[in-house]
Amino acid sequence: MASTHADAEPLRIAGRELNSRLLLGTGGFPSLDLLADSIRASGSELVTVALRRIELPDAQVGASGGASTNSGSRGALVDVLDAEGVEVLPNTAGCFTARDAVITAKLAREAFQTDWIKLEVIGDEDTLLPDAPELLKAAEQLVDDGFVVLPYTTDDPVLARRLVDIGCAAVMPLGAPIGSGMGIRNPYNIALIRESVQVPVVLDAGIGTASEAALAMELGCDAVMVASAVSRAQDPVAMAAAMRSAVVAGLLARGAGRIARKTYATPSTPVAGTPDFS
Amino acid sequence: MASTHADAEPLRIAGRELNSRLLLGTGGFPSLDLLADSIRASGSELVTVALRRIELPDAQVGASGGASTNSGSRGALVDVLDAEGVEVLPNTAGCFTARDAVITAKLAREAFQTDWIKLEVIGDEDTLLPDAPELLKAAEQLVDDGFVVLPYTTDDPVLARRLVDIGCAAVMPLGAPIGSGMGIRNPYNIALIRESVQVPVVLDAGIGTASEAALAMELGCDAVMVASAVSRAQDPVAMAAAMRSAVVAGLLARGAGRIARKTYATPSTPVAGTPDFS
Amino acid sequence: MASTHADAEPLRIAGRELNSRLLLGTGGFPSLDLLADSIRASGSELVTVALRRIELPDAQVGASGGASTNSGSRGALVDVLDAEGVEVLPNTAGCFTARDAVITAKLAREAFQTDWIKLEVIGDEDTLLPDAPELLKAAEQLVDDGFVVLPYTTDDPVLARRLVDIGCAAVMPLGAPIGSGMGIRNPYNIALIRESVQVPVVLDAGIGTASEAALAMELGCDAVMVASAVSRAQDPVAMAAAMRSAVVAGLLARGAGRIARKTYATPSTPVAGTPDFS
Amino acid sequence: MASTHADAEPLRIAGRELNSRLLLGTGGFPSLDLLADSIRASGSELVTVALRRIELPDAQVGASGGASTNSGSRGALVDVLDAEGVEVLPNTAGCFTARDAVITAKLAREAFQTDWIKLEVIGDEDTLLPDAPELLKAAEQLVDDGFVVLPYTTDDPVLARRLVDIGCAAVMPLGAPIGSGMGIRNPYNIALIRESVQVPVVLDAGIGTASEAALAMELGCDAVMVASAVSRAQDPVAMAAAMRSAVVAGLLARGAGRIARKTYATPSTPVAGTPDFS
Amino acid sequence: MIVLNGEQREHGAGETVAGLVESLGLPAPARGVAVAIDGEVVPRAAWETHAIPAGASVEVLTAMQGG
Amino acid sequence: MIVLNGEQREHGAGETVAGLVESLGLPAPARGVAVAIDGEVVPRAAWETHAIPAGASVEVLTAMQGG
Amino acid sequence: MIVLNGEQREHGAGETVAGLVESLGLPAPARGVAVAIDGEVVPRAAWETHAIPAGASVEVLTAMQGG
Amino acid sequence: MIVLNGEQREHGAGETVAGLVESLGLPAPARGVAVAIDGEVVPRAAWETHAIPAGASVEVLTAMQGG
Repeated sequence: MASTHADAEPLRIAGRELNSRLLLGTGGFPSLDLLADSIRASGSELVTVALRRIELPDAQVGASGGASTNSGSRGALVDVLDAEGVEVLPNTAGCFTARDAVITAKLAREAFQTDWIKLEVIGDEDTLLPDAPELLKAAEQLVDDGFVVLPYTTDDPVLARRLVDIGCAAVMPLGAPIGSGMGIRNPYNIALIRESVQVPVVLDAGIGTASEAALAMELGCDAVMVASAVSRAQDPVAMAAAMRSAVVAGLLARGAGRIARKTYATPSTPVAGTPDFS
Repeated sequence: MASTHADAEPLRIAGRELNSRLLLGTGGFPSLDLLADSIRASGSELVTVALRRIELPDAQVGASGGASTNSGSRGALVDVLDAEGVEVLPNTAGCFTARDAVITAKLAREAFQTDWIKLEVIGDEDTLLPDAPELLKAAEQLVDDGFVVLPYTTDDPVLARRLVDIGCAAVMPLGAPIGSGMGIRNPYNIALIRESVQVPVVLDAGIGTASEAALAMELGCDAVMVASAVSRAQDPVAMAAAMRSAVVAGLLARGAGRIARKTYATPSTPVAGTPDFS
Repeated sequence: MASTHADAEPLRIAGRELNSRLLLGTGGFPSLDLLADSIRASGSELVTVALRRIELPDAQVGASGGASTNSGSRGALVDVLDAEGVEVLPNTAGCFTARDAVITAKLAREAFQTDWIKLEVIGDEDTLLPDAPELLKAAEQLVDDGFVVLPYTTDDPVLARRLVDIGCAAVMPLGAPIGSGMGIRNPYNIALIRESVQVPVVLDAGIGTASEAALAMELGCDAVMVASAVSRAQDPVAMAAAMRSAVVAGLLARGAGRIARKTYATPSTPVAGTPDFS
Repeated sequence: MASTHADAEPLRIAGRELNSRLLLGTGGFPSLDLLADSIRASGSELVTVALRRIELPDAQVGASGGASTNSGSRGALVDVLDAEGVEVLPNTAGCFTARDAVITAKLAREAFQTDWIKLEVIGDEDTLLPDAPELLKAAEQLVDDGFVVLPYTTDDPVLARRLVDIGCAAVMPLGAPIGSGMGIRNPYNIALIRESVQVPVVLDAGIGTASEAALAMELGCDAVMVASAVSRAQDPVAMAAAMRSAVVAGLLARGAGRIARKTYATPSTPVAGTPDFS
Repeated sequence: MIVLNGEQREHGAGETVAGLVESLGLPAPARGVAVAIDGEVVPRAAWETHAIPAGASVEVLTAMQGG
Repeated sequence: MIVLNGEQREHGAGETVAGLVESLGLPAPARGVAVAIDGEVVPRAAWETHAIPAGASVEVLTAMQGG
Repeated sequence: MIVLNGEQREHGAGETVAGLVESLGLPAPARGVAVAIDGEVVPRAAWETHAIPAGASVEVLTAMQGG
Repeated sequence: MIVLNGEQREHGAGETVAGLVESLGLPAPARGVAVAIDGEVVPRAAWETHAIPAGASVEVLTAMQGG
C-alpha cells in the first residue's frame, strides 16, 4: 500500500520519469548475480556505471587478434543491466580535472548512447570530495555540449545553485565522503539546498543505513543514491530492500506533514475523564 | 518484496505472533474514519486504547433510565477496532501511582477481556516521564496477578532489566517525552537496553517521523509504537504508511549488516583501469 | 577577569561554599605527584576518594605485628589531599546494594570524619549505571542517619526529583557511563533535571573533554565532576587546567544570555551604507 | 595558571604573533562602551571592522562645507580600538562579487594602513554563505597585490586547500551561517580542514556559546572568531569573558590528549580491594 | 446518594451494577465497559448480583481513544 | 554634478579629493577614511592632487562596526 | 580464627580492634582507616574496648584513589 | 608503435579503430566500448574510417561496475 502511494508521484529529471526514488551504484558487489538481485530488490530504475580500460590480451596485439576475456566480462555487466531493464547513468569517477571529466563524459556517451552523465570531479584522494571550480568548469562545458548533467557536489547551497544556473538537470550533494557510511553530516545544509534550487536534489554519498536514506527524503531530497551501503553490506539484497522501503517511508513522511518538535510532553490520551479511585 | 521478507520474521510477545512491527496508539485522531484508514495503512495488528469515564446523561440517573450517547461513541471505537481486525492493548495512561495503575489494569481486563496491559505510571505532569519505583511496584503486582505486562519505561537499561526480572513480557522505553516528536534523544541507551534484556524491546514515545522509526529498529528494537506522530500529522494516513515502511526498512537494514563508519572515503568505483588522457 | 567574575558566585551545597565549580575524582592518576599537580591546576576544592581494603602484611597477623606498607601509601593519599587543602568527598563506588552502600558510607564517616557521601549504587557491571530503587533506598537511610547525600544518578528527571524529595543535598546525574568519555548523551534530560529540582545539579560521569564540561554548565548544571577525563588524559595537568577554564566558560556563558538559534543568517555588519562600485 | 599555559603558545599568522586565540567582530554592540569593555574581557588582540559610506551632511556639499557628525562617530570607533591596543582586521562584508571585494580591500588598505583583509564574498542573501568561485578569484587577485588574505569560506576541505594553494595566510571556515548561533554544523569537516592545510584555521561564523568555541579548538582550529555571539548576547561583557575562557579550555584540552570514547564503562575506582559485608 | 464518576447522584436502594450500567444507556453485554466501586473492580460476573451500597464512589469507565 | 555615496551633489570645478573629504567634516589625516572614484581607489598620497571629474561616481567610506 | 579482608587469619583471644589496626602497621590515630565487623561499623571511639569475637568477619579499609 | 591503455604495442600501418577494437576481442557493435586517441573521442561512426596514427596514445574503455 505504501509503495503504491509513493509510486504515484514519479521523479522527473530532464523529462525522464522514474518511479523509484532510489539510484543504485553498481560498484563493490561481490558478484554480478548479487548485483542483479540487489537491483531487483531495490526497485531502482537508474544505475551508475564507470568506464575503465579494457583488459588487454596477453598476446601481441595486431594481425593475430588473440582471444580475450573482454567480451565476457564487459558484456556481462551491460547484459545484466539490460536484463533488469534499468537505465544506465555513466559517471566520471576518478577524474581530478575538468578536462578528464569532459573527455570521460564524451566517451561514456559513445559507449552507452546516452547524454546523461553523473559528473564527478574529485579534489582530494583521501576524502574524494568534489573540487568546486573544476566541477563548475566541466559542468558548463558538458551542458553546452548537450549533456544532461547530474553533478556530484558538496553540501554547499551556493555551489548547488551555481550548478543549476549553469544548466545542470539535478544536483547530487554528498551526505559524507563516498563509502564512509557516515550518513548525512550536515542535514541543515541539505535542507538549505532543497530551498535553493528548483531541480531535483539527489542525496549522494555517505549513506550507510536505511534511516539515513529516509532522513534524506524527509529533508526534501527527491531521491537517494546508494552504492557501498548496499554492495558492501553483509547481505546486499536485504540492504537493497531496506533502502527501497526507506526512501518510500521518507517521501511519505515528508508529504504527511510531521508534528512539530516540542520540549515537553503532549498527552496522546486525553486527561478529561480520568477516573478517581481514591 | 521487502515487506514479504520482513513479514517472514514475526514478532513474538508472550506467545502471540505479530506480523507487523508497528504498534499504533488510537489517541489524537480527528475522526474514527481517519483512525480506521490509518490502522489499515499502518498494517498494525496491535493498538492501544485507554479507559475513561463514560459521559453521564444530563437527566437524573435512576428509574427513568434516560437515553445516552454512550452506546454510540463507545461502541464506535470498539467496533472500528473489531472491523479492522486488530488486537486491543489497553493502557493505564494518566495514572500517577502504582495503585491507580493496578486498578486501571484490572478494569481494563474486565472491559476488554484481555490480560495484556501497557503499563504507564507517570511521575511528572509536564514531561509525562515514568516513575521508576511506582512502575516497578505496579509491574510486580500485575505480573503476580497474571497480566502480560508491557511497561512504558525510561531509557535506563538497569530499570529495563529489573522490569524483565520481575516478569514483564516486553519493555517499552521512551525515545523522548510523549507527543514531543523529539525522536530518540539517546540512541546509545536504547542499544544498551537491547543488549540488557531477552524480551522484545518496543520503542515507545517521542517518534515524530519515519527516519526515527527506522533508526529505532536499526538500534535493535523489535517494534515501534507511534501515536501522535501519526494521529496528529497533517495527513495521518500517509504518515501511517510511512511508519509502516520505516519499520520494515529499519528491520531489514539491521539484518543486512551495515557497512562500518569510516572517517575517510572508500571509492565505490575501482581506481585500477583509470584512463590517462594527458 | 573571567575567573574573578565566576569566583564571585560560589556554589553552595548543604551550607558549604565552594568557589570552584569542578569536582575532581582521585582515581586513575599515574602517580600521587600528578594527582597533586592536577588538583592544583583544576582549582577543585572537593575531591572524591574511595574506601578499599588495606593490604595485609605477608607475615602472620597477630602478636608479632609485622611491618606494613599501609602507613606509606594510605598516608600518602590523605596527606596529599591535606597538603592541597581540599575537602574529601568519600564515595561508595563498587556497591551493588543499598545495604553495602550504607555500610560503606558509615565506614567513610569514621575514616574521614565527614558526613558527606557521594552515593553510588551500581546496577550493571558493564555500564556501571545506577540502580534506581536501591539508590532510593540507600539515600533514604543515609539522609535519615544525618548524611549529606550526593547521589550519582541516571539522567531521569523524575528519579532526580524523588532523590531530592527524600532529602539529598544535590544530584549528580551522569552524562554517559563512567570512564566512557562519551560526553553528555542526552543534554535534553540534563536540562529537564535542572528545571525539576531546587538543589545543585552536578554533572557526573561521561565527560571526556573541555567542551563537554562547558556544555554541562550551559545546560544549567551547577558544577561538573571529572575523574578519568583528567587522570587518564595523556597530560592530566593540562586537562585539569582545561576543565577549570571550561566550567568557568560555561557558567559565564549561561549567565550571559546567549543569542537564539536561527535557521538563516543575520548580518553582523550592517547592510546600510554599503558602497556601490558599479 | 591555565591562561599562562595557553598564552605561552602564541598564534602566528603571516608573521604576526597573537597571544589570544579569539578574534572579535565589532558589529552589533549596543554601544562603543560595551564594545570596549567586551574587547577587554575577551582578551582579543585582533578585531574586525567594516567600511561603509560616511553619512553626508544635510546641507549642500561644496564651497559651504557644513559641519558633520562624521568626525565624531568615525573617530570614536577607531579611537576605541586604538585605546584598547588591538589590531584592526578590515573585512569585505556585503560584497557579492570578486570585483567589489577587491576594491573594498584596497580601500580598507588606504583607510587602515594595513595589508590584512578578512575576505568575504557572499553568494546568497539569506544565508550569507560564501561564493566559492568568486572567493577564489578575489583571493588570487589580492594575494598577487600583496595582501595578507584571511578568507571566510565554507567548511569544504578542498576549497580550503585551494585557497591556501593560492597563498592565503589562513582560512576561516564557517561553523554555521553568520549570526545564526547554530554552532558547528559539521565538526567532521572542520577536522578535515585542519588536516588539509598547513596555515592557521580560524573558525568563523555560527558560534553561539562557549562550549562551541571550545569544541572548535578541540577540533584543531587555531583560533575562533565571534561577533554576534558576544555583541548580541544579553550581557556582552560576560559572554566575551566566557569565550576567552572557552578557547583557552579547548586549546588546553586538545593539547592534553583526551581519553578515547568507549561504549562501556571503565571504573575510575579500582575494583580490587572491594570489601565484602555479606 | 452515590458519587458516580465524580458527580453526586441519587441512588435507588438495592440497585445493582447491572441496573446502573443499563440505566446509563449501556445495554448488556456493554463491551468495553468496566466498573469500580470504592476503588475495587466489580467483575462482570458479579454485575447482576452486586448491589451498590449507599454512599459508594462508583466509576463507570469505557474505551477511549488513547496513547 | 557628481554622485557622492549614491546621491546627486553639486560639484565645484577643480575640487580635489582632499577638498571634498575636508568639506565632509573629515579634516586631515582623516584616519579610517578611504575614497574611490568610478570604482578605482584614490590613494591617500594622491588626495591633494586628484581632481574629481564632472559626472564622477564618488564613494567616501569610513570605519564602521562590523562582523 | 577470623576472616580479615577475605583471608583466614589467626586470632588472639581478647584482641581489640585497636590492637588489630596497630598490628597492621597503622598506628593511631590511623586517619583514613575504618573497621567493620560482621557488617557493622565499629566507631573509632570503641576501637580500644571492642574485642574481636572468634570467627568474626573483619574488614579494615582505608582511603584509596577513586572516582 | 602506439601506446594502448598505457602499454607500448606494435602497430600495423593503416590499422583502423574498428580493426583495433575487433582485434581486442570486442566484435561489433561492441556495446559499452568507447575509444579516445590522444585525448580526443573517436565517435563510433568514424571507427571504420579512422586510421590510428603511429605514436598515438589510444584508450579503449568499457563499462565497469562503479559508484
